[in-house]
Amino acid sequence: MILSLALVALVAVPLLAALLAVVVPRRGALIALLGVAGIATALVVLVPALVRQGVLSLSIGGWNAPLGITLRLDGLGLAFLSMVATVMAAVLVSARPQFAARAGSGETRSQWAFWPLALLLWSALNVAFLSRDLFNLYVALELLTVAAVALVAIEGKAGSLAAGLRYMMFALAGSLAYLLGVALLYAGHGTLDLTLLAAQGIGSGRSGGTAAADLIAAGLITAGLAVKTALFPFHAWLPPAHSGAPAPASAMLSALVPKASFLILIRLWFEALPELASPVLLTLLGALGAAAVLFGSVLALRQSRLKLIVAYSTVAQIGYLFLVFPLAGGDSFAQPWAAGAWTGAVFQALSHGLAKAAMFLCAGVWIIAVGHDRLDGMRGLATATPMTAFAFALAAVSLVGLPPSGGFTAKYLMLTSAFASGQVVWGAVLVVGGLLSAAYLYRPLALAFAKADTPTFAPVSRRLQLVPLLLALAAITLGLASQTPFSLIQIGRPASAVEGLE
Amino acid sequence: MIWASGPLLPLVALIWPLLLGVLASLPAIRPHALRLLPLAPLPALWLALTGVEGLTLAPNLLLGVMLAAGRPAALLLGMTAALWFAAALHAQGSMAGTRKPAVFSGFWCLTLAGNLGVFLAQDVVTFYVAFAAVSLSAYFLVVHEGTPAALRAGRVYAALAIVGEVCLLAAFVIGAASANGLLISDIRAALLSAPLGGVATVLLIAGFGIKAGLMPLHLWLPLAHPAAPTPASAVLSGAIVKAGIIGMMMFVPLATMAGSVLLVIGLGTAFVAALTGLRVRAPKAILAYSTISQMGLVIALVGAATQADGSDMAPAAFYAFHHGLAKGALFLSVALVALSTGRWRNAALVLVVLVALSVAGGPLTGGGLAKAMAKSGLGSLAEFALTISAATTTLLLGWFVHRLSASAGKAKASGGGRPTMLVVLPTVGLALAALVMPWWLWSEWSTLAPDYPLRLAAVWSALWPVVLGMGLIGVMAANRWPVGTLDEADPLPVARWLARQLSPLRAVPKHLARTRSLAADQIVATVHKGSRWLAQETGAMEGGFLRGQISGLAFLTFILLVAAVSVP
Amino acid sequence: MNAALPVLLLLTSLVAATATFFLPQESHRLRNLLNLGGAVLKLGLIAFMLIQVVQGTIYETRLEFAPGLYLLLRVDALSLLFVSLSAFLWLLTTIYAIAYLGNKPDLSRFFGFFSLCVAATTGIALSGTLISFFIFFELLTLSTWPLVVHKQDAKSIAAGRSYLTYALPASALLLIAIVWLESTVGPVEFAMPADLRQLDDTSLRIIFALFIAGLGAKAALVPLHGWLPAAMAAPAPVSALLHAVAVVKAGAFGVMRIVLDVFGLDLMAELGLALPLALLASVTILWGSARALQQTEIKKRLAFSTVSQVSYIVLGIALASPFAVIGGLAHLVHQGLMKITLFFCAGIFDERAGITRVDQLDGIGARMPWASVCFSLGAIGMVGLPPTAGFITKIYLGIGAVQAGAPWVIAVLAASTLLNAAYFLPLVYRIWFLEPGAAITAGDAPTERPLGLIAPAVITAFASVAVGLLAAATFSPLGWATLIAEREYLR
Amino acid sequence: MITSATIFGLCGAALIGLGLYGFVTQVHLLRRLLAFNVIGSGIFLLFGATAARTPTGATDPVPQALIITGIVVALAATALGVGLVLAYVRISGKACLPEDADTIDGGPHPSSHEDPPE
Repeated sequence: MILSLALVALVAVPLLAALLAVVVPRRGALIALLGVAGIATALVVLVPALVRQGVLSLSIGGWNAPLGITLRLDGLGLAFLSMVATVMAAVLVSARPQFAARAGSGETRSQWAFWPLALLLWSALNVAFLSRDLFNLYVALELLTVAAVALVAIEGKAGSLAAGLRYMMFALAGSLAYLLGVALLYAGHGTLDLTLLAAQGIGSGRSGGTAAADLIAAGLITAGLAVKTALFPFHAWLPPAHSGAPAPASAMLSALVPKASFLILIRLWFEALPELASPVLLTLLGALGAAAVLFGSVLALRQSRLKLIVAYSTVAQIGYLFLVFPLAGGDSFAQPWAAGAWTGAVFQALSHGLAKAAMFLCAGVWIIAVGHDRLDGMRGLATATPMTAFAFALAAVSLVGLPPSGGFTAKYLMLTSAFASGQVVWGAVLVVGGLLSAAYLYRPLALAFAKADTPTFAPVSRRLQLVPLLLALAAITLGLASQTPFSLIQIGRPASAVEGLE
Repeated sequence: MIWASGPLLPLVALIWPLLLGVLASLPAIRPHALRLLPLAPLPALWLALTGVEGLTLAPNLLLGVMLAAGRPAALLLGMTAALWFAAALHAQGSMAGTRKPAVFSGFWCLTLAGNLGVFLAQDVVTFYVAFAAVSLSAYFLVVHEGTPAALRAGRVYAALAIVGEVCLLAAFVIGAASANGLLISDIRAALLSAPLGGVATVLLIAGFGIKAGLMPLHLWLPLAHPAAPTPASAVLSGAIVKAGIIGMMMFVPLATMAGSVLLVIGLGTAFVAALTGLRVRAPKAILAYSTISQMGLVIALVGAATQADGSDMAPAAFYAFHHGLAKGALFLSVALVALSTGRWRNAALVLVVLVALSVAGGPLTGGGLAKAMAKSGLGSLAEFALTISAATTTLLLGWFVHRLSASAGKAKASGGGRPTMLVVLPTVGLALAALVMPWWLWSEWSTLAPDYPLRLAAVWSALWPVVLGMGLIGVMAANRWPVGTLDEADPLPVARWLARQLSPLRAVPKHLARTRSLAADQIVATVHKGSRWLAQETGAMEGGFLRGQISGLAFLTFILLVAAVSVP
Repeated sequence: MNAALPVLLLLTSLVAATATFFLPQESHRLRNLLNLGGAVLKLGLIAFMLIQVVQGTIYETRLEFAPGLYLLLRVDALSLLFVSLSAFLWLLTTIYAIAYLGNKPDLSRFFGFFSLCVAATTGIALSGTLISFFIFFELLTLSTWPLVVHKQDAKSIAAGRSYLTYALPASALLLIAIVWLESTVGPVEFAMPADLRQLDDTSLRIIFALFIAGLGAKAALVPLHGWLPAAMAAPAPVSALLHAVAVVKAGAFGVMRIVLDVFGLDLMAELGLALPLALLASVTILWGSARALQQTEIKKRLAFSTVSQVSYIVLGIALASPFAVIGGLAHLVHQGLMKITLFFCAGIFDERAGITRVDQLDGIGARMPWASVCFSLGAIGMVGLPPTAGFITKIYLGIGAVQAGAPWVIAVLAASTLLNAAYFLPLVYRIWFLEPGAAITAGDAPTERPLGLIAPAVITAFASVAVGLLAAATFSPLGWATLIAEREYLR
Repeated sequence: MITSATIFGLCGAALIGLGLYGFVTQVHLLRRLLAFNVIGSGIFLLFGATAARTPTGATDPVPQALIITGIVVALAATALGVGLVLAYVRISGKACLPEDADTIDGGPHPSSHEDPPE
């Protein structure tokens, strides 16, 4: 009973909080904190249960699939839920000074809208992690897109509105492709539940050949999700959108939003349609990932604004995630190294979330201190805001994949799989990408460390500085204490060797 | 943990000067540091006089120190200690009030310890350490005066000394590796059969040759001797060069070509140096050439002994023993003559002539005895050369006496021209020792009859070359000495020529600097360039991806691609 | 207890580092107490372990990360050699740094990263597996950067950039090598050599080359040495750290681990890898010396000298004969003692008299006698003159070269000695024999005080002579190196 | 035999094609939104057609439920889009994205990259 409640709470608490924040203006920050507390409680209840009982599921109102809505919590979902909760807590705490209504002054639109949108986004994310139904996932993705687009445009300036609109156009195209794919899939198989689809063995000999509709459907869904994940070459919307939003919003957008669609991709290809994943497809996805790594990194090197660097870094980091397909997908899923690659990709997603959020929050701190985020204004920031500089550096360590950090664990696992499976090319991409990210993250860091010509910075509260540091430390800790998350992720992992690499 | 075993005296003899050296650096003692110097060689002198049997071991020091006073080594050890003692006394008088007495004293002690160490060492590491100590610390004695000439001499000295050290180190490691041990006797034996034994032997001869003034490695001697303070010149010429001699005695493999080579080069050095010495004018520089010449003879004797079974180093040691005392006396007398006037000066010059005769091997002198003993072990040709060398030596030392008597005095007007006894006594003492000691030790060291030096044949064979030399002196004097045109600071045209030939090498570092950009730098530069180009291109592409048409087309292509490649 | 000790050893500097970060600039006493206390505590632990390890105890701690990814801390004789060196020099460098930096800005940051560096070095020394080694190796890279750029001026930033430009690609290569190796043979523990024969010869050779390239950047092997001379822009204590305590040493130590513990001397010989490595080391030795000769800045000259000297360690290992290995191992300590002395003194000259160039050294001996004496001792040690530590190394390497049948190495050693003499002895000559130039005017006679500045230099200078004089003693670096070699590699 | 479901499906496909063309070729933001809705309608039509294809011949209720949900979602997205377009037009005076501006008025437009955030 309590477990069901907790499971529902993961979705309901942020949703209700969002509604409450709409109804009760000027108390958004407080309500958001209550939401954080609620989710935290739910997670605390769920973790031991998951460890004890394995996968938890709940059919809401007793309606089973395909008609009812089923929430299903596995280790993978829990890992993402926890990461999102951590990042959201940090973001909401550090958004307070910027978006909390001040006494005596009227509430601006962005101050009013931020809290419900953030909470809505959270709710949508949680649904995406818990749901096993492709249509429910569509709804979650749409909700996510709407909230994210609104957050991008929340400042209401021409640049951010354009970025939001562009984002929306890309995302809508993706949604439609996804929906069309879902419709075709339903037409062919009469169900949209991932587990039931998997049971039909689409693409294997059992289902008696492969229908063209299935192929088109898979293509449509994958393409739709790729656009939403900002996989190269559909990434062009991401940098302006993520860099145009206010820093806390950017943190959410960059760290969390692409993860939802990526997770669905993972579930689709690894759980629902594993037999449809031909080697060429996996290579295609891997190649696009590799291109994203290289392209995003090189473009990040080119930028002269901090938030654009960080945003392009997201493009590159998302590329890493797609290397999981050639490394662990298809036939190789049963191989011993697949577990390493698969877990590595999940670690990459988790640590990227933490580190990227930390980075955007750092950028927020510096924007407060300097007034803008152009690199040439960054001189002397390390002396003025040492904690933030340290946080940025730690986050960079994780993004570059240096030990000891979650990024390193991820990279190590994937690299080992690459070598063990003889797919050295992907290993090279990982290594070169790491070096490139070191190069583009070095620039702001070195500038921050340089002596300031005119060291006049606006003061930034210690709390605002502490939050990104904690997030970055969490990314590091993910690497230091990776044993627990590692085993947690394996819970409910389908049909493959869990023992890891020897 | 055992720190030392066996007789302690050898260890004490080495450590004692070091302790005094440290003592000299204490602030309270610094101004009077010179007074400590005579004390430094006393334990070694005691050791040489009493003799100590057995091996001294200090297993924790260096790579395990082994000391013993072997037979020829003990003779040289005693000479060395006595010479250092006399020079130290002399320094009290001749160097009173000199600059930086503490530094001088400190390095004096260090040099002394090294000089004694080379005679006592039984393992190659201790030997090398001692050799380096005597070799390199002597630098500070050379440059003590701080004049440009002294500094220049010091530079040449240091450069050659370092090269010598490197040669020796290379030879020693080859030897130690071949012998699989550090004992000098083992190494000498092992070099005979080791694959690199020949290379090692050449390196040994070069390394020791530099120290012993073997031509053409002698360049430092004529520069360093005039530049150093007189007591330092005395020990340099009398004792320190013997470090090279003892090295050759102990290391050069027996019964090989090496002995013959040493014999030939040694004899050559003896004559060339004697004649070259005629071309310089400073008394101490002339003495330096004399030393080179005499060392050439000693090396020839060592070579002769090495050529055979090497058991009979006695003639070489005996000759070196006498030369050390006599040459020390000559150097010290340079200061004596300079410091005295009137009859004192004349008396001093007489003493100089006596010692010079001894060095030339005049009959009945100590040098004559040494030469007689030396001749006994040589083949007829070498014996003849040795005999003739007495004539050239006589000529060279005659030139020395001439220059010395012509040199201006430094004595103060008052005092009746009598120099301080601190200068007189050590000089006279050394001179007497040089003349007399060989008589005393004759029976112990020589295989010849005790009365051999007194026989007419012996006297005659010693006398005629000296007379011949004197005749030459007469001829030269009559022609107002048509020699002495060589600048002391530039001992050999060969050196100048060599320097000119090597001068392009000076440009090598500069050339290297120009080619600084190594592969890594190039790679970095190329990467930079490439990445800039890449950034431009990708930037242009990015603009395309933003457009709805292009990305829409890409989108559709992607859908179809996924569908197409999913076909199992 | 035995499992806790390695962790404790690591924590002494890690805790000091973490705590130091949070101290305000003004709390000098607490900061000094923390850092010095940590260093003393670490030395005490090491002294205890030294005795235990002689008796055959091995300390081991295992920290699991993920399957196939775990930290193994293991204290054996070789790790103690390195860790005792770095701990001893850490203490001295801390004392020196406290005096050197005085009340300059950003002290907490400096000492925090300084301790972190030492923690990383300790970790490198104690690492029992390749991946543990890599983790600490990277930690070292990262924690060194803030120290290199500590002055925050353009030159320092450029130096830091150059440092990372070399270090990060190198560590990428290292990671590739590790992963390549481990993906076939499983996790490699130093104490239990894996059977590398599961890989073919060509792969093994490539992996070895990757290892050497990865470690070579830290060990400043030519042509990967470019960062080291640039890094002299950092304050003197950092240079001491880079050159003697941590960074360069970590690279050389890594080469040791790879050659001795991962590949093993036999496999090296079978694959024909020893000769190329020895050649590389020789080229580095000569190139470093030749480049040092051209430098007019003291610290740059010292930096190139390090390039040359550290390769002695690699050379010794590559030659693989008993004496050479022992010489290489001992030189790890010897070079540290001598080079840190030189950098201490160069720092004093710079800080107290504003002397940075060679020609400004004229006559400084009379004014700064202690620093000059120490500098001279360090210099003659570097040349390899007896009875200093450098001499012992040269003897051992030379004998080892003949044993290994590579007598050409003797020529390399000889040439290097001559070059060393050519670029060090003129400095000594200037210090003692030339008249003071305009750089030091009579009015502001430079002082070598406070004691914290000069005492560490004196201690290391005399230590460098003492370890040469007492080389045959059991606990001398040479004695310890002999113990390691006999126990582990030359059975 | 052409059933009603087939006709529905073909119509849906036609709508999707039409909308897709508009979505890709049009740069005016409102037109794109409209194209989005056309595609959406096409998909819903197609989806509805699948309801008839159950083996038993009875109408499958699931697609209908999904279509209704989808329409609501599309409506919400459209509403947000229209709001954003309005706000954008009000501020910038243009109804197309900066990178597409030259396809309408031919002039170069500063890339959005360089816009300061504040």
